[in-house]
Amino acid sequence: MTDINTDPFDNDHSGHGHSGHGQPEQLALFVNLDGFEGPIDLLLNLARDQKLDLKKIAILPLAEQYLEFINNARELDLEIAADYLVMAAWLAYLKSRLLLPDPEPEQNDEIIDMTDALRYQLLRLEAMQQAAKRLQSLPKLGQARFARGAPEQFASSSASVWTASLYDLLACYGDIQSSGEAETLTIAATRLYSVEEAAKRLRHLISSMSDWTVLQHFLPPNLSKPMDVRSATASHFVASLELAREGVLRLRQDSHFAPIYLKTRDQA
Amino acid sequence: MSSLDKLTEYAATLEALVFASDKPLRDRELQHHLPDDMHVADVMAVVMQRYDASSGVELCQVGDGWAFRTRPAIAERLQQHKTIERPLSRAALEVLAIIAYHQPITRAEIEEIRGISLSKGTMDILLELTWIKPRGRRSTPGRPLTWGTSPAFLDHFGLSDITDLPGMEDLKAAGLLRKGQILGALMDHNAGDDDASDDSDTYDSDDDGDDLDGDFLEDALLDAGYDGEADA
Amino acid sequence: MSSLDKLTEYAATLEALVFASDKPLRDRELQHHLPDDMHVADVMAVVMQRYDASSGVELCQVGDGWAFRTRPAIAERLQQHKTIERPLSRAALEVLAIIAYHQPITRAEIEEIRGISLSKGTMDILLELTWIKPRGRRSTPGRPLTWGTSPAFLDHFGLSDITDLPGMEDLKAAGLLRKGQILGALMDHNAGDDDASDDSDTYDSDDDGDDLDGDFLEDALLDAGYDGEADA
Repeated sequence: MTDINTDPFDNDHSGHGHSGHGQPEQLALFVNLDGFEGPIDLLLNLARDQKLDLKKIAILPLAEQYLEFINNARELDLEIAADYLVMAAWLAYLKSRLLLPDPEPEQNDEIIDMTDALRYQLLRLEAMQQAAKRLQSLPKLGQARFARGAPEQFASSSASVWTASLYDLLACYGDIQSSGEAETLTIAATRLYSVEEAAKRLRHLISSMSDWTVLQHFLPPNLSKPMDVRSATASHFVASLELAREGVLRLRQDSHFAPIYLKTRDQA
Repeated sequence: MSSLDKLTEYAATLEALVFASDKPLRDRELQHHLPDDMHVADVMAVVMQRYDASSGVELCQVGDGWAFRTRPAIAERLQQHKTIERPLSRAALEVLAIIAYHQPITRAEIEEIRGISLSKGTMDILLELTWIKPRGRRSTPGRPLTWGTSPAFLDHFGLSDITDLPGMEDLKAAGLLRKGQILGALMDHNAGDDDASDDSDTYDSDDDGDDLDGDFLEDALLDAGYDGEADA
Repeated sequence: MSSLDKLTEYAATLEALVFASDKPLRDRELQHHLPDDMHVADVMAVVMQRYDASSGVELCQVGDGWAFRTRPAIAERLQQHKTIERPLSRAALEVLAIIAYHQPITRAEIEEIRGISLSKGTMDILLELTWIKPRGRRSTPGRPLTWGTSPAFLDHFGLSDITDLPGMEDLKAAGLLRKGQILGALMDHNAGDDDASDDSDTYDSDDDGDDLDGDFLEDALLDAGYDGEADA
C-alpha cells in the first residue's frame, strides 16, 4: 500500500527514500516509501538522521522534513497511502500552531500535549524496533541451541496419540467457512495498460512535443497503484519503440538506466 | 588454560554434539572436533562421568558410534505405554473445528455443515482424545444429543476459555479465510439464523454464559478441571 | 527405601522423560509420573544439579515446562546442526516484539503502536509458527480478542518466562509499554470530530492496570532511566 516507486526499470535501490542516485535530476524520482512501515516509521527514520535524543527532539524541524518529503512525492504525482497524508495534514496543523502560539494559554497546553504525544509515539515505536532486534539476537532454537536430535517417545499423561495445533484448527475452520458460502468467482479486472492504448495515446501527444521530453511525462495521470505505473511505463516504452520504427518519433537515452526521452520526428 | 579445563571444555562440546545428533556419532566424526593430541575415548570418559548409574540417561556405544539412550530399566517402565503422535486427520480436524465453533451441536448439524455424513471413527477419535463431550440433549423431537468441547480441548490448544477462539473477523484479519470476503461477522450471528433459534440451548458464542440443560450444567460445575477464568 | 533414594529414583525418571523429548514437557505431564506427595519442582531441582556449567547440555525451564537444550556457548561448534531459518519480514518481527512486550494486546493496539494497519498474513505467519495465541477478550465494547505469546515462543527464543524478555524492566519503568490511543486520539480530535475525544478512555486495563492518565506521557518522557539507544 505504501509501495510507491517511480523508478521505471527496477527497484533495486533499497534503503530509505532520501538515498541519492547518481544524477541530480533523477534524485527526486527516487522517492521511495517501500522501506517504511508507515508514517510514524518514516518520521522515526527522519528523526534518527538527526542523531539526537528522541526525548528532546525538536518537533518543528521534524514536521517540516516530513512535509517536504511528502510534498516531493506529491509533486511527482505519486500515489501516497492515506495514512501518510493524514499524518501530513496533522503535522501541517501542528506546525502552524507551533509557529503562531495561541494567545490563550490553555490552547498552548494542547500544543505541548500534541508534541509530547508525538515524541511518545516515536519513542515507543523506537523501543519496539529495538526490542525486535534484541529478540533476533537471542540464542534461538535451531541456531544457537539444539534439541535432542534423536527423541525417544513415551506416553505422557495426556496420552494423546493424535495431535493438532491451534493453527491447524483455525485454518481448517477458515477453509470450511470459506467454501461453505455460496461462491461467486469474480475475476478482478486487470488494469494493465495495453501497448495498443499506449501507442494511441503517444500518437496523440507526441505531435506537441518538439523538445526532448522524458517518457514518464507521457504516462496518463491518476495512476493510483505502483503496479499501474509500472504497467503503463512498460507499455508506453514498447509503444514508443514501435512508433520510432514507424518514424513517428525519436528516442534518446544517454546511458544505461538513464531517463528515456521522446520527441516528435517532424521538428527533427 | 590448564589441560583439565581444556578437557572439560571439549567434553562439553562432544556431549552437545551427541545430544543434538539424530544418529549415533562415530569416533572419527567426533575426532574432527578435537585437537590432534586429544582422543575421543578420553574425552568421552569425562562425559560418561555425568551419566552415572543414578542418572536416567546413559551414554552408550551403539555399533561403532556414540548415543544417549534412556536407561533401560526406566525405558522399559515408560515403554509400556509408548505412543507415537500422528497428526489428526483432516476429517477429524474439521469436525473438531465445527464442534468448537458451533457447540452445542448435534451430529446431524455437523453433517449438514460438512455436506457429508460422519464416519463413526471420526467422533471416536475425538472422544478418545477427550477433546469433545456430550453437552445435553436438544429439546426438539427425538431429543438429539449435542456435543461440545471439553477442558482437555482448551488445555491442548492453550486456550483459557472457549471464547478465546478467534471470531470470523479475527480469522479474516489473520489471513485465515482464504476465499470469500462476504462472510463478515458470521461467527457472531450464525447461532440464530436457522431453525436452531428456537432451541432452548442455542449457544451464543459471544458471551460465555453457557445456557445448558439442567443435568448437564451440574456436570459442568462439578468438573474440577474446568477453569472459566480468562487470562491465567 | 529411604526418601532420599526415592527422590533420586524419581529424579532419574523425570530426567529420562525430559531428555528423551525434543519438545518441552509440562509440569502437569511430569507430575503424572510422580507419587502425589512429590512435586515436580523438587525433583527437577535434583536433576538440575547434574547439569552444571561444565555440561554441554542444560536443563531449561520453559514457561511451565522443562527441556534439555545444548548450551548457547558452544553453538559455533555445532554448525552442522543449524536449521535453515526462513527470515521473518521486518513487519512480522516488529509485530512479534510488540505482542511479546505488550501482551495481552489487541490487533487495534498493535496498529496504534506501529501507526499503520496490519497487512493480512502478518498474524497468520506468527500463528502458523505457533509463536502467538489468543489470550482472551477485552471487556470493552466489541469484546476484542487479545493476543499473547505461546510456550513455543519461549522455547524458540530461549526464555524461561516472559519476564526474561531483554530490556523488559527498563521499558516498563520508562512507561513505554502502555497501550491505547495516544497520537490517534489527538489526530481524531483535531480533525474536528469531538466525540472522538473520549477514545482514550476505551482502554480497559483489565490485566496489568496501566491506565492512561493525563500525565503519563510526561512520566514517560521525563523518565531519566530510559535511554533511547539502550541496547545491551
